[in-house]
Amino acid sequence: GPVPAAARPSVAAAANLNFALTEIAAQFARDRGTPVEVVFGASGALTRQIHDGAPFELFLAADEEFPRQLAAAGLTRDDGVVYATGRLALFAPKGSPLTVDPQLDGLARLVSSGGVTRFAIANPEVAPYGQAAEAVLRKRGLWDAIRSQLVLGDTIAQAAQFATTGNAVGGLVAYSLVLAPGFAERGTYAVIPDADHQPLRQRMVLLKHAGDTATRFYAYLQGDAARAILRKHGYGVAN
Amino acid sequence: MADRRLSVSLRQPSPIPLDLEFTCDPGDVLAIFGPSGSGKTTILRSIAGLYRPGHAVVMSGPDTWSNTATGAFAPPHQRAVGVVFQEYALFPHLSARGNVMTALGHRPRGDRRARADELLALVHLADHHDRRPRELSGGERQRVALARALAREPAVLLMDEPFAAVDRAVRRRLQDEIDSLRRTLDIPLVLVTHDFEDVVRLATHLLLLDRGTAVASGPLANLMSRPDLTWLREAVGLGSVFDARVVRRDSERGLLELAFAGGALLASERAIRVGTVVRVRIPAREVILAAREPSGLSLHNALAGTVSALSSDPAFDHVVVQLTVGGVSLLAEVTRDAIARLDIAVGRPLYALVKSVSIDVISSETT
Amino acid sequence: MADRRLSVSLRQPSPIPLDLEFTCDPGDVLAIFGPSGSGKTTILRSIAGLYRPGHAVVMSGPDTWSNTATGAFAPPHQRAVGVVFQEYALFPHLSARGNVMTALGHRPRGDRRARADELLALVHLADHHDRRPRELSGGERQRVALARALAREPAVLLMDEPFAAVDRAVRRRLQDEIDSLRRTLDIPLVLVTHDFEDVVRLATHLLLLDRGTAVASGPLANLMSRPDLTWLREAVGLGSVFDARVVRRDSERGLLELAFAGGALLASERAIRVGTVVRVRIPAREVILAAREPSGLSLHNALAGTVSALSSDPAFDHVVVQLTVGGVSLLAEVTRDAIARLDIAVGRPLYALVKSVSIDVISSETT
Amino acid sequence: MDWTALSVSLWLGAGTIAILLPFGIWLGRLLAVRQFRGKLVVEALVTVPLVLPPTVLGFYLLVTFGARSPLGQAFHAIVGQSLPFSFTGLLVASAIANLPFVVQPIQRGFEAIPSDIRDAAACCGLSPWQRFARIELPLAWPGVLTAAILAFAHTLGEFGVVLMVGGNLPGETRTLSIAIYDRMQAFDDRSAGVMAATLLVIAVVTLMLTTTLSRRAGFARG
Amino acid sequence: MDWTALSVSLWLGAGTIAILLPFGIWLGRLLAVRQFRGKLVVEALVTVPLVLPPTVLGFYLLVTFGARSPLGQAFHAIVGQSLPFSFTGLLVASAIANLPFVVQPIQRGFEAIPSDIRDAAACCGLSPWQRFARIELPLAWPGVLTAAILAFAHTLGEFGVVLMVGGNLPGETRTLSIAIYDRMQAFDDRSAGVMAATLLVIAVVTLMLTTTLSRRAGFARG
Ligand SMILES: Nc1ncnc2c1ncn2[C@@H]1O[C@H](COP(=O)(O)OP(=O)(O)OP(=O)(O)O)[C@@H](O)[C@H]1O
Ligand SMILES: Nc1ncnc2c1ncn2[C@@H]1O[C@H](COP(=O)(O)OP(=O)(O)OP(=O)(O)O)[C@@H](O)[C@H]1O
Ligand SMILES: [Mg+2]
Ligand SMILES: [Mg+2]
Repeated sequence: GPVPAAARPSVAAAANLNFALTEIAAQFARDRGTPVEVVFGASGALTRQIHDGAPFELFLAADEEFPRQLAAAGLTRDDGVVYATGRLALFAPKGSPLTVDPQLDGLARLVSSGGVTRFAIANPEVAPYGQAAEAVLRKRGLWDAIRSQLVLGDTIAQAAQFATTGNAVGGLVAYSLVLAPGFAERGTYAVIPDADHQPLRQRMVLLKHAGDTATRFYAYLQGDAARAILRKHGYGVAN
Repeated sequence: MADRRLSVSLRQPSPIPLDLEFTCDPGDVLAIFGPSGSGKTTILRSIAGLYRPGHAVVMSGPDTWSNTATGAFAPPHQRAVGVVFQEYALFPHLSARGNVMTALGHRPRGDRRARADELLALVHLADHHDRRPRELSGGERQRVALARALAREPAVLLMDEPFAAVDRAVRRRLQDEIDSLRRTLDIPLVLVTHDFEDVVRLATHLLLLDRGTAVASGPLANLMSRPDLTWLREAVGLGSVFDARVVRRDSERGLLELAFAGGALLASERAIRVGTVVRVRIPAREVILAAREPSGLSLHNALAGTVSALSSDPAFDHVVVQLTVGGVSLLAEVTRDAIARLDIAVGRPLYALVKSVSIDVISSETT
Repeated sequence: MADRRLSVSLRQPSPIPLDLEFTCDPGDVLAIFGPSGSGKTTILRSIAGLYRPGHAVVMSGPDTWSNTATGAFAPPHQRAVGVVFQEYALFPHLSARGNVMTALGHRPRGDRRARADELLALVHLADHHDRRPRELSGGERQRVALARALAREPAVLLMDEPFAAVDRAVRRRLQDEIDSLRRTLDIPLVLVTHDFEDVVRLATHLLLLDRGTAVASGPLANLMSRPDLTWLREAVGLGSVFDARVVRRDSERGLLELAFAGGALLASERAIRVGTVVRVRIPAREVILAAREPSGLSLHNALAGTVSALSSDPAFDHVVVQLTVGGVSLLAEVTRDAIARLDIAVGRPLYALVKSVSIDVISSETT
Repeated sequence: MDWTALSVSLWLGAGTIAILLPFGIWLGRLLAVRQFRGKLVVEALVTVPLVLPPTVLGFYLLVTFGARSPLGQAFHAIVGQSLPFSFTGLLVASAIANLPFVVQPIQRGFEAIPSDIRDAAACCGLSPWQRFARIELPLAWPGVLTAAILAFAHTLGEFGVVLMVGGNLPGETRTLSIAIYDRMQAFDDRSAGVMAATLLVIAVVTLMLTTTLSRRAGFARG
Repeated sequence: MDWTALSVSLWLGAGTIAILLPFGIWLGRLLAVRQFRGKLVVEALVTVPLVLPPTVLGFYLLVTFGARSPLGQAFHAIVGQSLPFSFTGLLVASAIANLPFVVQPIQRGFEAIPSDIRDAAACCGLSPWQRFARIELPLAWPGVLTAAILAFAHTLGEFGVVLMVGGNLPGETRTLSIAIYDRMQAFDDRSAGVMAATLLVIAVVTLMLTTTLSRRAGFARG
């Protein structure tokens, strides 16, 4: 069989943390001398895997619901903490007729002129970012008009891909994604005000069998160094 | 006639050596005769366009089917050939009727079924219309293959051992059917067979094949009376074949009176109309030679002739005596001792004694 | 002997009707003879355990292979049978040698290759070891199938038209090989064939089959001289078969002197040791009847006998005369006219005239 | 139970077979019968859609047929509809994703026909087309059936490609697979289970019927 | 380029074939040769793993073999290792997911062997086992080859089941497919492209080699 990894990975994280957490883990390794292995995935899938014995020690979810479920099942040390809040951005790929602004005025104009063919968001049924996007669109009175043009990504990354490939005129995606390396050249964006939707609080929990390194990393994530990195990647962080 | 003649010339040194050339006119039957592995099937496949030898010219009347010199090549389905394959090659997913109907594409759709049933009846399979090949016996399969080849109403009929798997009674009836069909259709027929009866009953011409090379070919009567073809003798048994005309049917005595170039012959009676020209075959080993005309025997035919050739083969202890009876060659196979006792030599006048039952009268007509 | 006797009893009304029963002793050859579709292949398949009729008892010596009454059934691979399949059934992915080696599982691993090559040489395929079936001609395939069946060194040999696709010269040689093998191996051999020569040269016993029913069966000599079997006559041509002993070889005159129960016979010479018991066959249509002993003919044999039976068949214009010559039955086929002319009736003394070359001397021994 | 999604799934399955079988039969037969340079490469390339993760394949298809690509623009200009996020687009994507299941079994089916049967068909005067329809196709049928079964079943279960190219539009590109996945993501295991069970029952019954009918029709080897 | 993931993928592909072929040959032959009640149902059930969306199948497998299930606990008690989130677990899941690709083509392969060849083999005195090894398997080889190719290619590309059951652990359960998917989710199209191309090249070369060697060995019909 294949060579098993020497250092067991211990951290499971929501896919939207891809860039921020990779940087934090590197910083942690430099500061504390112990590496951690981070595995990214859909929060729902990770939750199920933890239920069924996945060997993770720390779980950073994309919302608060999944950690609560694990806590209720008695799999966690405690209820955990909110480590960041996500933010939404309106993104328009290069060459799109959509002009971006925080109040979605450009989008409203485009909708009323019938120029929107497809608009991408994450699936509100399953993804917190999708629910937030729905709330924003409702708030701007665009939901009913745009509903039939929506294409739903399974994850927020997939919704972004619909837009970056130019197959949608634009989309409401995670701010953290828009800040990802190389993303900026693909189009323009505007950050949506936090007040326009329920806060996208992201909670993390230590699992019952968490070891020292995981526990230390959990603490590190609440420290200033980590917060600075999260902030840089477009997350809101409580002071 | 020559407008639908089949002419074939095949040559290649390897992998399957071929070196031969023949023509076959409509109404003629060319039997290809040769040991196992000598290339008989390969010749038929080359005519049908299923095999492409290094050098090949195949013409059906004015149509060029293959010509390696000019590069002309008609694909098999554009050649009007009917083929009985040595190993039948029936369509396993179709019933006997379906197999035959597949070759009836030239007929109007509505007629095909009835015609297929007719052909199956012809090969004595009237009860097996709906059976698939795997539900048929070996001989039954072969007969379906035969019916399928006939169905095509082809310009050339190629048959590769078409009766090998059927019993002798059915075989005789099929031989007769084929013979009369051949006359009606008036097409060239090429027949591969190991069976001498097929040759005698059907063939007008013979091609003797050995390792891909035609060692002898020509009209059957010529070849059958050539005393030098000991190879042929070993393979098929020697005999004389010639034509005769039916002069009288004597039902009371159970005899058939025939006239041939060398005189009269009494054969045992068969239901053949007077005046019909039939083929007569007399096996050499059934001919008795006598110095003078005998009496008090059960036999009827004593033909006066002159010894025209003698041939003996060290591999055999028999001597073949060729007697000319009124221009017709008659062969007799006797022991060396008989040669000595009767003092047989070229030029000696002798009687050839032949039993009526020894005379094979071959006719497709049965009144 | 009876310890390895094959005994078979098969009965079912449908779908393939069967109603027969026979035994075959080691060293004997039972030929099954019957029209196409009469059930011959089905019988062989039942013996091999490949087909299971409604009622079947198959015993090989003391071993019960099938017994529907007790439910006993040995699967095919546990029956020591060698089978030549009518349509060969060669393994397409193996060379000729590989096909034969597959049946040599009972031999030590190291011997198999050499033994396979030996068997291929026996069937005259020494040059074709490495060819796959599709690269062989029809007759070559059939011979591989034969070699494969022999390879098994079975307790029972079943052959379904094993020579149908080979030419007559090879066929004769193969018949001789099989005949001597049969004696050496000393096993029962069941042979399905349409060819009378196979029967004459190989069979000791005959089973005549019609629509699954044994219409006659018994030792060859008995059946061949029964004048009532007109069906057999149509199929194979009638003849007398009996044993004789070689008394002298006269190389100078090219003759072989034989002694049989009815007296002496002169046949044409063959390389057979003096003292050997051979089988003699005389085709009925080659026997001439004479009222008195003739002279000045090329023939040597005039056997004095008495007419013991006469039979004529309305379907044929010939009459079959049975002559008893010193206890042996001799059949002659003559016209009705000859009956009248010679005044032939039961009890009449007559001479049977037979050419030396008309006497088939069958022997597996060739000194 | 999302009946609309079920209907999209079934239409997609049927449509995929309708597109793929003719093409698969053409290509499979070609690979079986003809010898040509590069045949080995074609055989290997046909399996490529299987080697890529479905989502990745979907992404590449999205790029290839997308609004930005010349191919996508040409299609839009001609048909007046874009391929991504439409049922037509799903069909195209599904056909590409299922290609490997179809070509290989059909190729084996045609390869198994003995050459003397082909020869006999030609000598019966059948044109290449008649030969194909009356002799070769019926004899290769078991392979075609396998191809159809695998492609149909796989289309019902396909998810990654469909989601990526289709965009999960209810009634248009949301298949039952996606609906099941969504319910499961939403921790609604009950609905997911019901839908999965429905899908399975429908699939099993369809496959049993197909096999039985196909055998009844006697298409298999005599 | 994630070489570790590539090695996991290749091991997984090889391992899946090693497990599945013997089983598929056994079952495919059984379905081809024997007639029994419920055969039709078995044939249809075999395709079930194909009908479910991979993630859903993966989820059900996770539940079935997971820490909470009696089966998972029993396995853990005996082997001292749990199936999910281990390479062994991946192998089991992959074998189940690939079952449909293997059984159907192999079944067709065995069905295509003429019954008189089987008969002849028995009459040569070959025991059922020898018959199988020397006659039937070589003749059914084209079907087995198709099965192997489809299963291998699909294992390389499989993603949903693997991710769900395996959990993306580097060096143990992260296959190249997952790595590609990860890179793509991270908008790192370049790395994703490089890895996808590597996977394709390896797959195509492997398939070409397999096909060629198999034909050389002359396993196909004479
Ligand atoms: N599967 C089957 N179902 C029904 N009838 C069959 C089946 N197989 C063979 N038969 C019939 O059984 C009869 C006997 O067949 P069998 O093969 O034993 O004949 P055979 O004597 O060997 O003939 P041949 O000399 O033509 O080979 C034939 O009429 C044939 O049509
Ligand atoms: N594919 C092939 N490659 C090489 N040699 C072949 C191939 N097919 C046939 N042969 C050889 O060619 C020769 C002629 O074969 P062909 O089938 O024409 O013989 P045949 O005269 O019909 O024999 P038979 O009477 O046994 O059917 C045989 O020696 C055979 O072994
Ligand atoms: Mg031949
Ligand atoms: Mg038979």
